[in-house]
Amino acid sequence: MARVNWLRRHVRPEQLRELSLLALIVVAVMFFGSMIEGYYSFRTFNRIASSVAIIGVVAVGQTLVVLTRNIDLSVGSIAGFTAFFVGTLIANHNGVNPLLAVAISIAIGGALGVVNGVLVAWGRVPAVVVTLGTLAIYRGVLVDLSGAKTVTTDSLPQWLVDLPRLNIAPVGDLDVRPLFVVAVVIVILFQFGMGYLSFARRFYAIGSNPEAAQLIGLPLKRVVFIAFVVSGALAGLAGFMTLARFGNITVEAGRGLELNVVAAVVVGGVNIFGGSGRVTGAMLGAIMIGTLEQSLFRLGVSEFWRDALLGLLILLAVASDAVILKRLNRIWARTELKRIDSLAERAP
Amino acid sequence: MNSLRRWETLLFVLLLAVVSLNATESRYYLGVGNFINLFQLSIEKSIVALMMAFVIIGAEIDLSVASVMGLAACVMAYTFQQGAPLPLAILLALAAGVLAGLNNAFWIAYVGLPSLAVTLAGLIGYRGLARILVEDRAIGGFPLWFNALGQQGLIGPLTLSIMIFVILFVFFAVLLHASAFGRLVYVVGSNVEAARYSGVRVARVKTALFAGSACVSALAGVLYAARLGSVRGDMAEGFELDVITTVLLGGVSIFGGKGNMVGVGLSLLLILNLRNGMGLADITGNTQNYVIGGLLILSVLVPNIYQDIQNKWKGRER
Amino acid sequence: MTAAAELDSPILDIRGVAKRFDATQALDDVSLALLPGEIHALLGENGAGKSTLIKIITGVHQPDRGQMWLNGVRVSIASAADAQRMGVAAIYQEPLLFPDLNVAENIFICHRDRGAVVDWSTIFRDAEAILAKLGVALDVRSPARGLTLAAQQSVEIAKAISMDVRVLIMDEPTASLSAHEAEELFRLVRDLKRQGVAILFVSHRLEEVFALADKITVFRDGRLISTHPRAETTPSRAIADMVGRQIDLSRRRATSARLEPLLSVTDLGRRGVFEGVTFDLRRGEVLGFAGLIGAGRTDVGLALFGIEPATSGTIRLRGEAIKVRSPQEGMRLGIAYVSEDRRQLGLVLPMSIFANVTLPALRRYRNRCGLMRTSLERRTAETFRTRLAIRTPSVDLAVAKLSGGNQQKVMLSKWLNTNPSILILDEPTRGVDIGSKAEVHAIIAELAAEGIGVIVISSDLPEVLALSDRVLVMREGRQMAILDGDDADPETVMNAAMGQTSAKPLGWPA
Amino acid sequence: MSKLLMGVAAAALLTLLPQVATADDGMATPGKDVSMVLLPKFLGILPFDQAHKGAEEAAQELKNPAKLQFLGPTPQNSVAGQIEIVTNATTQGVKAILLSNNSGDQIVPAAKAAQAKGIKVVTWDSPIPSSEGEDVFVAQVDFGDIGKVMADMTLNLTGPEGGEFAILSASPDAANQNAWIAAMKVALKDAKYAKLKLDDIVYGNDESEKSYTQAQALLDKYPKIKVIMAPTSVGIVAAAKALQDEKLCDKVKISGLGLPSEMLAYTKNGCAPEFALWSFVDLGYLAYTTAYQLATGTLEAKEGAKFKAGRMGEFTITKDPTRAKGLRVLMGPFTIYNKDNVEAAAK
Repeated sequence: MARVNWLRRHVRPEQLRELSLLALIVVAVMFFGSMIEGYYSFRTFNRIASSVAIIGVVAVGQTLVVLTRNIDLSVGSIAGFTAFFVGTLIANHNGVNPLLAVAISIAIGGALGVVNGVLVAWGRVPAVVVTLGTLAIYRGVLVDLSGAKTVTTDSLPQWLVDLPRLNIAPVGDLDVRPLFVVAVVIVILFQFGMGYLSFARRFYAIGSNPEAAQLIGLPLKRVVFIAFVVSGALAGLAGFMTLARFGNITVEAGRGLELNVVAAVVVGGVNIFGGSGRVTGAMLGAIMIGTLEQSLFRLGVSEFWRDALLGLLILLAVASDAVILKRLNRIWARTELKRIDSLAERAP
Repeated sequence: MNSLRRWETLLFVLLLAVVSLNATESRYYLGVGNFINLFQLSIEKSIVALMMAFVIIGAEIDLSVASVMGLAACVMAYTFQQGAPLPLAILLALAAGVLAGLNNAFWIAYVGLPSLAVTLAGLIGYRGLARILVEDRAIGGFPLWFNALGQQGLIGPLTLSIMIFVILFVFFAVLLHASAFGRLVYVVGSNVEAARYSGVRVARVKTALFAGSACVSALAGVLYAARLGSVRGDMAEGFELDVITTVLLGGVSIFGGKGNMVGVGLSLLLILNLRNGMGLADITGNTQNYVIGGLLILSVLVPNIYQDIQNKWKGRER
Repeated sequence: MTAAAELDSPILDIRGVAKRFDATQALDDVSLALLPGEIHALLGENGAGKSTLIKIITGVHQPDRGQMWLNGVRVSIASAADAQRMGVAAIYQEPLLFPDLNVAENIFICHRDRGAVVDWSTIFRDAEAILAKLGVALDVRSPARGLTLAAQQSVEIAKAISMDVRVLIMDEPTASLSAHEAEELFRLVRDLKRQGVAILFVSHRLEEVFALADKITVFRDGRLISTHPRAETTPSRAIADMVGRQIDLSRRRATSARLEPLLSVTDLGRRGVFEGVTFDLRRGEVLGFAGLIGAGRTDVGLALFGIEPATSGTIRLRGEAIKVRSPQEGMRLGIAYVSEDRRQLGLVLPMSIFANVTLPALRRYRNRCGLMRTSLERRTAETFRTRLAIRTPSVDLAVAKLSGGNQQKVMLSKWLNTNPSILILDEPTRGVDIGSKAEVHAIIAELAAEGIGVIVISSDLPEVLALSDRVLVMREGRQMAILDGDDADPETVMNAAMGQTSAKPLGWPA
Repeated sequence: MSKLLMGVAAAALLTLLPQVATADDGMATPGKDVSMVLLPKFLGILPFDQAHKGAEEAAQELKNPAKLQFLGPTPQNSVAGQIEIVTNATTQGVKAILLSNNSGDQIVPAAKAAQAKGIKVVTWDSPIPSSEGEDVFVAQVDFGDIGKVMADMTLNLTGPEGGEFAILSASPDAANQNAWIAAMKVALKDAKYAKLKLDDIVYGNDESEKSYTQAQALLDKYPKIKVIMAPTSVGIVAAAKALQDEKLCDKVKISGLGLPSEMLAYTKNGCAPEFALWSFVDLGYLAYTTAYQLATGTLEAKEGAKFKAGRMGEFTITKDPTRAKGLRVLMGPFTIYNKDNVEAAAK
């Protein structure tokens, strides 16, 4: 009993959820490690880290959107759009300041997010409909405006081409690459932001109980709008990261990213009904997906098992949220009641 | 009721406008051959849209339809390649579709998960299974009769798919509007709790919706394979967008309980003619895609704005 | 806190406020003054305009006409945020908490002046301080999810206090509370009163109102009918003002001859919800279920009908042991349950009257091909339209367009059409105008006379007493008593329902 | 039996040939109104854009008043999109369709329907595998030769001791890619290449991200790999970038088919010392000229027919030796690029 109490006081069910995901990742890594020769290497780490970086950044924005009981399916198109246009811009003006380029990426993404946000918050069009639509529109506009061109590595300045393999802090053979660092910084920033900023707490409030939020006068529409703008802006940043990582950008860049991102968020324990979930969870979800993506093919099985497993993971994640987490919450609440009762008895 | 009828009138007027615009813009538009093509080029999506209307009226959504199409086609191609006779392979494909649908239904109707999440998992997972089966290959070499069924007219210029579509349209229209099942779909879509409190077996209705949706998608997948004469793992990728757009544009409410087959039929005709007209005007599929995406958003936005204006007007009248 | 001199001038002065929704005049020229340190009760039937007034005061709606003065300054409250800034707070029947936020955050959610960064240690300390002041023991770090209703109400009050509230509106705050919890709440309310807060208290429970309020105002049909200090009015007068006439719900005389029990329930229970329910229901009998909201009466009904099956105990129908595991089984056994929540659980509002009427018995209206025989459906609906006097131009009309009373009759038709031998009515006259109420009562009596066993679950004590042959009283998931015919007087029932033996409930019509 | 018949038919054709040739001498008649559709595999990559340029150049020379429609699907919708465009073009009654086929034989029903309406279907870059529904294929180079060159380049890069290599192709349905791979496999049977071992064939679908990760995957999966052969312009740059980012350019080399302008940096830094390509501008020019002449009747799609293609000189229609049936016009050699000539070509 005492131990349960200790657990209850120090760990929330949501954290338990993240811990079990972490355990699952460890198990998966150990499994792959035992099956694949030379799996435990810095190369594997780098590989997973750089594939996680892009998904992770977008997943942070998606977390905000899902917290408010919405969904943003247009992130892949936003990332592609940004990657292509910023790529073209840099190709034409090689002297563009790197920071300016990043800022432009974020601005383009944010602007596209504004469109989503306005339509959802003020147009009262369901997010699935809006973002399924803009998924097609943004990609379509990109293809039309691009004039059938490709951004290629040779047209980019050297700093950008070298960016992905730049080693920020060499620790032995371990490369700490900038893209991964960006993702980690974003996650930490948002983790603290979501925990400590008054405004950010409203995302939780609104997803938790939208009617109440409306009644006590929380700016419901504004918060939903901002969630979409942030999601768009981070997708824009991810677009820049895509440009840096792959160098060659066709009009297809970022296609299908939204599926990975939504999967990461859901697997990471962000409740699809809104209100609960953390940025770190989404990042863990992204790591799980990245690990699968980068490891399965080395087992010698079809790379497409990844998708089948991913579908299964989403199902299990949502089911465990709906069934197990609810039960855990009840157990937690019950012990809480008992504690209050005993307090009340002691102090009549 | 009134506003619904108004929506269909609007669709009809739009359809007339598109048809007359097409007829004046392109002299190739009015012709039997073109009309057959116009249907034939999107016939699989049209078939899937019919059942999607049921799902959305039932206040659910099925994002996995395109992946089920791909899965069914791949199961057929794979088993055929492994030596199964084609009719058997087709049956297995349909069975795979039904299984996929039952899997969706289990999680949605019996575990109570949101259909958006479950069918998103299906969208990813079923596609994965399809690609595991055929990987990066293209499987073809089906018997000639099979390809002919997909490509040539069966009665006059009417292909098998078009005839299946017409039969299904009539069947589904009757099913939705005149049958007990159709009534239950509306009831479940309007107020699922009231349905439960009235002794409606909600889980069964939902199971029927998702199994039906997947079964029809599987059939569409096989027809698609017949039309193309070969099968690839990425077949029909992204079709769900067009299918859902068609249904929503047809006046079916994304919140369930509202909509009818006339609207869906009109919206199908509108989209097909629009696409065809743009194609004939040398506007590429890409531009068509985003016009359709825009239509999807507008089909929900416009009624909302209309309602706002109406409310404001009423407020002033007071 | 408040200087004595200010005590006479109102904090909130409402002058000639009116509001219209479509065809209904929800509020018509209402003037009301709330004084500091005063508890002002608001009475009225459903639809009398109480909630509209509350929504106007809290900035959810804007009045069409009229003025509001706060501390002698004319104000317009354009939004809920405005209301909060002016020190106007509201507590509703259902606490408006955020289940995923912790208790402390819930308390301070409306504070916009606590800075952009949440200082958790301060916020926890402050929350603990406020709760300590209220004498409530709660872990401020735990999320609101899983708190009992009473605990949630405490958080709501703490929230109001934290904002330095000057006007507190309480909309049926005790509806879901046990007697003990309600008493705790009143203690907090009286504390606030002493601190000079003006309190607007809305309740349907006359006994609470007369125990607590300093002034009592009655609304009817959007108009203010009367305002009296408590000492100058009586419960029966207040009721008369509410309904517009003295009502006489004459007691239905129990038919004496009793047949064998139709339904025998022994020690019925559902884990964690209710337990130990034992009763017999005979043919032609009306059995009343009395108790406070949340006492578990509805849950017994749901268990009998199979929506939330019982987990223990036995049910016998005409002597045979049965299990009801789903509504379908319940219906097959001839049990019908008419839900308390017409709009959410009872009717499919956008659909036609006839479609609603035939819904539970859909099978009977199917031809061999599975197609609906709509002409037969219409005929059935027409029969009930005549029989129950449903006022509608056509049975094709959407149910949403009917008035509450007629909707209730459609619900009754729907279930009578399944030819039940046992009819469970949950709050059959909630939100129904007084005329239709009498009609519904007459129908219930008629059905019993036809030999149907009827269970009436109602929070309206006079109604239960008037209708029932016997009354079963529940409290906190337990059966407290079954009172036979003449034994069932208001005092006994209320005592059983509140778990008290001594304190005589206040304010019931003599 | 069929061979014999074909031989007879070919002989018969040969006897007819002089008359055809003299009828209009294979010279284009400029200024005729010939509406045409140029249909690439999909929109958005450079080579197809270059082909478009070449076709426009030819259109100007031939003073064709009808505008050339450059219509293509998006990559993810390539098959259905190509079919739709061919079908719509048929309805519009254009005179010729210039198709770079990405749909395998799935395009056949649509192409046949076009021919039935008298439309000339000229494939370029990538043919219809069964050659049904196709008048003639304008081949950039001999597919058998590409196979040999790919084998040669691989051996050059591994050195005489040989080693493991893998192929990174575009899409599994691209007829040209498959033909080249098949030809390379045939070539590998030669004792000269006995020490080369083909590990795997993977597909990047002409998406640079997919190609990039596929290349990485190859590096992980086959630690002893020495060469990645990517006969696709999208795949080769993506693979080169992956190699560079992995800092493995000294151990593993990239080769294949690529555009000099895109490959310049990698050739110079040694990641991709050697690769090959032909001119897509010329290919577009030749395909256009061929289709124009077929549509105006100055040329017939028959084996042995000769025609003049403007600045590119004279060409002959022959049987396509790389397919069971079908005719082709062979454009001509490709260039092998290395650090000596790549810079000049990139300009």
